[in-house]
Amino acid sequence: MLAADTLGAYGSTKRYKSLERIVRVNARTLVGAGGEVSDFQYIVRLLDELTTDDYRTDDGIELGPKEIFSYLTRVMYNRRGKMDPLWNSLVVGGVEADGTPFLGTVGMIGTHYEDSHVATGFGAHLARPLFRERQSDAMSEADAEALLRDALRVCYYRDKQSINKFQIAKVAADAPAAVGEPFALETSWDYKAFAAPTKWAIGAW
Amino acid sequence: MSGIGTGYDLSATTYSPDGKVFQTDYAQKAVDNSRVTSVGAQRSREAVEKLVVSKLLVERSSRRIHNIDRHAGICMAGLLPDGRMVVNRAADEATNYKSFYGEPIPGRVLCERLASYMHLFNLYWSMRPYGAAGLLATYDDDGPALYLVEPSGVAHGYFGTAVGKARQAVKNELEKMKLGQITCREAVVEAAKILHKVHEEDGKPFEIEISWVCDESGRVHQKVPAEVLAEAEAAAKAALEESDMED
Amino acid sequence: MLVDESTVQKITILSPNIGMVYSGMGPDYRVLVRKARKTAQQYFRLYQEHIPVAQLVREVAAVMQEFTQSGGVRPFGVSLLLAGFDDNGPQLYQIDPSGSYFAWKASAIGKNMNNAKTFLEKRYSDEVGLGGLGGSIVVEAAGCGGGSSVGIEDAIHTALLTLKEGFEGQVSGNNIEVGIIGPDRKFKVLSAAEVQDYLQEVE
Amino acid sequence: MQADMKALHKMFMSRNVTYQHSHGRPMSCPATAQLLSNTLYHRRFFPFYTFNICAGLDEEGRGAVYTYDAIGSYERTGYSCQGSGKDLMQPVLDNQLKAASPLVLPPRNSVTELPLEQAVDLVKDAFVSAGERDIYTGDNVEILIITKDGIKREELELKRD
Amino acid sequence: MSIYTYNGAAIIAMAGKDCVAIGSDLRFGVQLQTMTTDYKKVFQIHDRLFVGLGGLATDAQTLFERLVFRHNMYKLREERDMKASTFGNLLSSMLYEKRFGPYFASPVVAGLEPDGKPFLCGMDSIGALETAADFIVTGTNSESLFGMCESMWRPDLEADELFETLAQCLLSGIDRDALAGWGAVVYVIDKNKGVIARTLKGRMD
Amino acid sequence: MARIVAGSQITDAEYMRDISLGTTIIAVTFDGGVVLGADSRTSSGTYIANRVQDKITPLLDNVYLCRSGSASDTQAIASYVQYYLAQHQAELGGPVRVETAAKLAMQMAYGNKNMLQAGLIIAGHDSSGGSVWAIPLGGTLLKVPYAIGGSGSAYITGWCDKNWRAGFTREQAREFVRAALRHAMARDSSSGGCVRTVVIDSNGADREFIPNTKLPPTYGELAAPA
Amino acid sequence: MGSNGGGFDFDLCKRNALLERKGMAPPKAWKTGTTIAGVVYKDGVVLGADTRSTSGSTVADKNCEKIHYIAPNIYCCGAGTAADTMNVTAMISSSLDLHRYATGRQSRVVTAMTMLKYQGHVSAALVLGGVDLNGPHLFTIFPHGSTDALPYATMGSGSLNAMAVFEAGFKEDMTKEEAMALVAAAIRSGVYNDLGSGSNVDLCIISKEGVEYLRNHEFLMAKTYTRKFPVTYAKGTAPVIKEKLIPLSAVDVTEGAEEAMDTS
Repeated sequence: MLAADTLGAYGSTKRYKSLERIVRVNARTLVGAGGEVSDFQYIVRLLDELTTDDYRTDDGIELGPKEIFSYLTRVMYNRRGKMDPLWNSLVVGGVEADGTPFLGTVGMIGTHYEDSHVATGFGAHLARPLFRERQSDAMSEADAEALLRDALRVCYYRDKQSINKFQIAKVAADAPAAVGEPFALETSWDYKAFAAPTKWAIGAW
Repeated sequence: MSGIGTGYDLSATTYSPDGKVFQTDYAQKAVDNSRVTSVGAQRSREAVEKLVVSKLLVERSSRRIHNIDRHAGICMAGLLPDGRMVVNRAADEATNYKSFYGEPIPGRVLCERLASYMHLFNLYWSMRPYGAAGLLATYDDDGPALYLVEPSGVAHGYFGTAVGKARQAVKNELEKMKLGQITCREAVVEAAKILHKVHEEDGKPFEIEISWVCDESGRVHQKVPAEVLAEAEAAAKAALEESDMED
Repeated sequence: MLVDESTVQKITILSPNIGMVYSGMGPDYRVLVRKARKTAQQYFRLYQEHIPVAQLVREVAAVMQEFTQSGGVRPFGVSLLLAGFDDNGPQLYQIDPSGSYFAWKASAIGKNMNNAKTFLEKRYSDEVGLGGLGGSIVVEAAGCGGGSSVGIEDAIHTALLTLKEGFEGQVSGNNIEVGIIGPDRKFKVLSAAEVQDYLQEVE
Repeated sequence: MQADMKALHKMFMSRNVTYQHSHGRPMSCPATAQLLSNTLYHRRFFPFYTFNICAGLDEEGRGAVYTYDAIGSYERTGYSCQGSGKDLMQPVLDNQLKAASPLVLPPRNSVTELPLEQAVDLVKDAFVSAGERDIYTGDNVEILIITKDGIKREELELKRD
Repeated sequence: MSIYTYNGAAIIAMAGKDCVAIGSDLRFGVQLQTMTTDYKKVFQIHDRLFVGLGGLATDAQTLFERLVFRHNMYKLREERDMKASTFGNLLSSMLYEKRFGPYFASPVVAGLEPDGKPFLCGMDSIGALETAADFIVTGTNSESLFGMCESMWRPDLEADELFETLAQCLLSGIDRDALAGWGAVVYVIDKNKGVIARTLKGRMD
Repeated sequence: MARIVAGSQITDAEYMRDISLGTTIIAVTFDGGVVLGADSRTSSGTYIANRVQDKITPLLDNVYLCRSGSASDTQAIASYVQYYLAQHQAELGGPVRVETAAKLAMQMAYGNKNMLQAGLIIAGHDSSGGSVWAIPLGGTLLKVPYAIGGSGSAYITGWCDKNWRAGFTREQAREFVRAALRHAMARDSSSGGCVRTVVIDSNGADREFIPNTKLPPTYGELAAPA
Repeated sequence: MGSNGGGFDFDLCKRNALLERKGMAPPKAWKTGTTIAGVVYKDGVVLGADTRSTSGSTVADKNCEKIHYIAPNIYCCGAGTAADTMNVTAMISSSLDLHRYATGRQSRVVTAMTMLKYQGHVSAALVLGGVDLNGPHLFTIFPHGSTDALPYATMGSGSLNAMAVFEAGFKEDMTKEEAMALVAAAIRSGVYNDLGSGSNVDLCIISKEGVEYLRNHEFLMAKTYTRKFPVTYAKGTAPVIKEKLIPLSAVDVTEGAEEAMDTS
């Protein structure tokens, strides 16, 4: 299960607000990305070539998340080797042919690892603490989604470049990869202290 | 066709006195004699029947219809290796076009590129023309289309055509059909019927392979789903029994 | 006497473990209090340890001495009694305008300090309790300290009795202030009510 | 750098397979060590950002440890340590495995003769000490014990702060 | 070269049962050249208090002189020796006083409190005080000293055992430090036995 | 004096950088008073240090200040101005004119122009009615019918020009301020959180706090469930 | 007494600048990588901090104190340069002492905050918490001098990790226990996720009734392995060349001589 907001920030301007940052590569694999959108689009084109090849051979065998993950790692690592990195951090999620779930992440300098929870950019600081506490491989889909929503809400609160418009994409052994419709989260701003932070402390800010 | 022994048929760069390029004709011969008869019909569907060379052959393993891109497929008749070369070329054309223009290659353009590619082999003595012809089925913004690309480099769009051994018989059948009106599914059944009918005489076992690209398949070129194929074959066999009883 | 006696505060705290009282000119005293408190803070800032009584007395005395030898200034018109408790136990010091200071077991300064002192000498015995500091509104202050066995109660009684000796008019919780410090090293100024209770005990 | 490290591992896996194809047996430890040295030197002017140690049994089945710098110079030693915690662990190993000072008689050469159990114990203690003081060391230690009858894998948890 | 490695030093202080030990290497060098080999970096303030000063030698010496001055003044005024903890605070204040133009020295204080309890503390160049119950190290290669102490130290070591442990840590730590060595000196302060000073033989390289 | 190099050792980790009020601030006059408005986001780098900051600071009962730019600079200026104005008010024995407060702030900003990064808008109500004074970075002082400031103002300059009309009523002015802030916050990542407004007129100042959830969504956004 | 009474002394600045120009980089001051956090609950404030201070990538102090006393009812957690946080809070604490003596009243949190606002130079990021007559307060003070008033706040390199826990778990008017649990969780989140924070969790609960300073409230993890074959060195293994017993200097305290004094 992957999640991302739908903001394409242009410097400090929230310029494009319906940018799909999670892409369905094939029935078993999803790729999400943060960072430079132009580079990400290039990556999507690469992946399209891969899947079209798959399609053309039409032998019933499709690239699984593990292969795509290793392919993307090589792409990122080699571009870094040429001192012209793709300025992205990628998350690859999917299910293998035998149904076992796969989740991995690749950084712009080629750092890559698999784990039962990953997060890029601000998520690494804000989301992973929550994941470390509450994630378990045996958790139900509903709990997983709730955890993701909490993490997204924290990112929305504290990350300048985020908007309250997110997408969650899922893939499971019994359900082909699908990217959900954008949705908004309920947020809380109505603490009394927020309304008048310095009511009882004249001279403070 | 009697260029044999006249010395005019040794290279694609020599004309016979009556203006023929025998190498090209021979290539076309290769296609005509292939034991594969492929049928394209209703502008966007193709079916092919293959003579089973021997019982030892694993069913469905010898492929005749290949995908080129999501919206385009091609069925090769004639020499198999030559055919594969053409398929690969078609695939490269499709990929290049997409990476350059960012959108799938239109049928027209693909057909034209394939035709000129094959035609190339008819110009130099060091090359022999392709002994294969391709039935190209595509579905793009301009709608579904069916093309036949021949070794000579000639290519035309068709409502329905056939190539290979029983091509003439199949064409006759096709002309009888009102190709414009029938739906995709009906077209599959018709194609199966024709192929069965055509094969009825020599009684050799054969296999048929059908693929389509149409609205029902979401404009994606793919093998006709198993149940549709089975249904079509069953209908075809039934039709044969009736015709046996008639005459 | 229209003075609201409760606002007059002669005993001040210099640092958690040292208190001071004076007799003489109030404003001069205030200056010295401020300087003494600053010195105490500086010492604490440096050593993270509260300033020993002796050191503070030395510093205050030095200041007062300076004002007797520098141009353009007059000496401070106050005598001070400082009581405190540190690693060397309870201590009571007296500082005079000359800057000279001495450690006392018990002492009195102010208008009739002589009879107060003789009174103390009669009353005082080594076993009298820990440092106690009495001050009265009238320019009269008395203090007694030293010894350890008997306890702080006696020290307070002695101090109150000394004050009563030379006090014109009725002593009460408002016109007498008492400041005490014991082994807990926390200098406390007694409230008017507490002083009143001790006065009853002494009657 | 983790990417370089994984790239090296990947490269070695494949080289080992091709080696096996052409030689009919897996690469020996000295051979691997030499290959690592060449690989590192190959990128002399854009080095792999990795700390490297190669360990295994040499042809005669005796323990071998090779230690490297970033661009491939290597030597065979009795013991070695690398990484951000290197300075922390190095003296501990010296102390236990090398004579406190060269003047001590009888001289002890560099190949350590600690029994297996004590060697593992020393390694674990070195890692725990490094974990205490180096902020980049922690979470988990993977220990591989290579003997003639195979490779045994042990794990040791470390503080996760 | 950082200022800290201009001269080179290695100092360790360790606490045991009712005893503390402090030791330093003996090298006085300027960058890579060794000038003398009997330069003690540990000084005695009074018989229950030692201070070790690493870093830039000139600052260390000046600081030591000032410390002795301040301690003597204190003793004259208060007629008692300064408690180890008080001395630590004094040193920290003196360093912080020069916050914007600091001494390049990193001190280690080791001593016994009046009640015999061991006291150890160390600081950075601007007086960030760190008290520890086990050990304090400083020097050009403090990491190797840390490593040694971390694995060798055990609580409640008797005086002799404490000396041996500290000696081993110092010698092995020094061996891995190019700028420190040439033997070492170790002082062991014991509540009842007083102070024993021992000079150690080390590699002279 | 040698440049003090103490700062060089301290790495500029994300949270150590000076806190910036990315900010959108706005003040509008209407007949009978003024309305001030601001967002509530302060950030250091891309991290939101405080999502509910109050950027409209009272200088006097009848004069408020909108702060944008560096948080520490504007807070320092605000406290100085408050201090001098309090003294001035005591001296005058009566209410201080908004213009005076603005002038004072300008002296502060202009006097230290190369050390400060502060965009201020001062607005208030006095005997001469409501007035708005803008003090951009350099310390210029301009009396204006309405003023917008902060990084978010760039996005709503056009919108404000189009929708501003003289002679707003109190409610129209407040609605104008709310809408302007909303659009700025929609596009500027340095502005966000909730909207704070203050209306000042003859009978004093009235504060309003609009939580983020109550702000209707703009183009491309989704309405947040309550 | 201090040479200049607690002020700063700039004598060495010129020399240090010269050394720096010669390429002699100044040594790195100890930083408290740090996760500090504070939360306001129903009748008070809970502050929390980790206990690791680092010098570069090495842990300098495994159990340092980051919650500093300011006043009986005000405490302050510090992140940034270790020496700065320690001394800045001590200076303000001592001036507040003097202030309390002068006013005879309890110090206000706002006063402490205003005094702690340094305009740069000193790199200390503080979370200041306390309870005064106006109730519980929580402020953050950034190195450049800007302050915020918040119901929950975090600072330090682990602030993002801690804030994540706060944003997910904060509720208004929590009980003391809930607040303590939340702050401890936030600090733990910093300890586990941030390299600069580690070791234990200190908590400090301030309410009208008083202060509970729970040093090492949570001792998270001890060493995970102790040696099976500890190395012990018999007496005399170290190569000793010279040994000298330094006698304890006899402490001679001269009794104060009785002097004649005129007590005029």
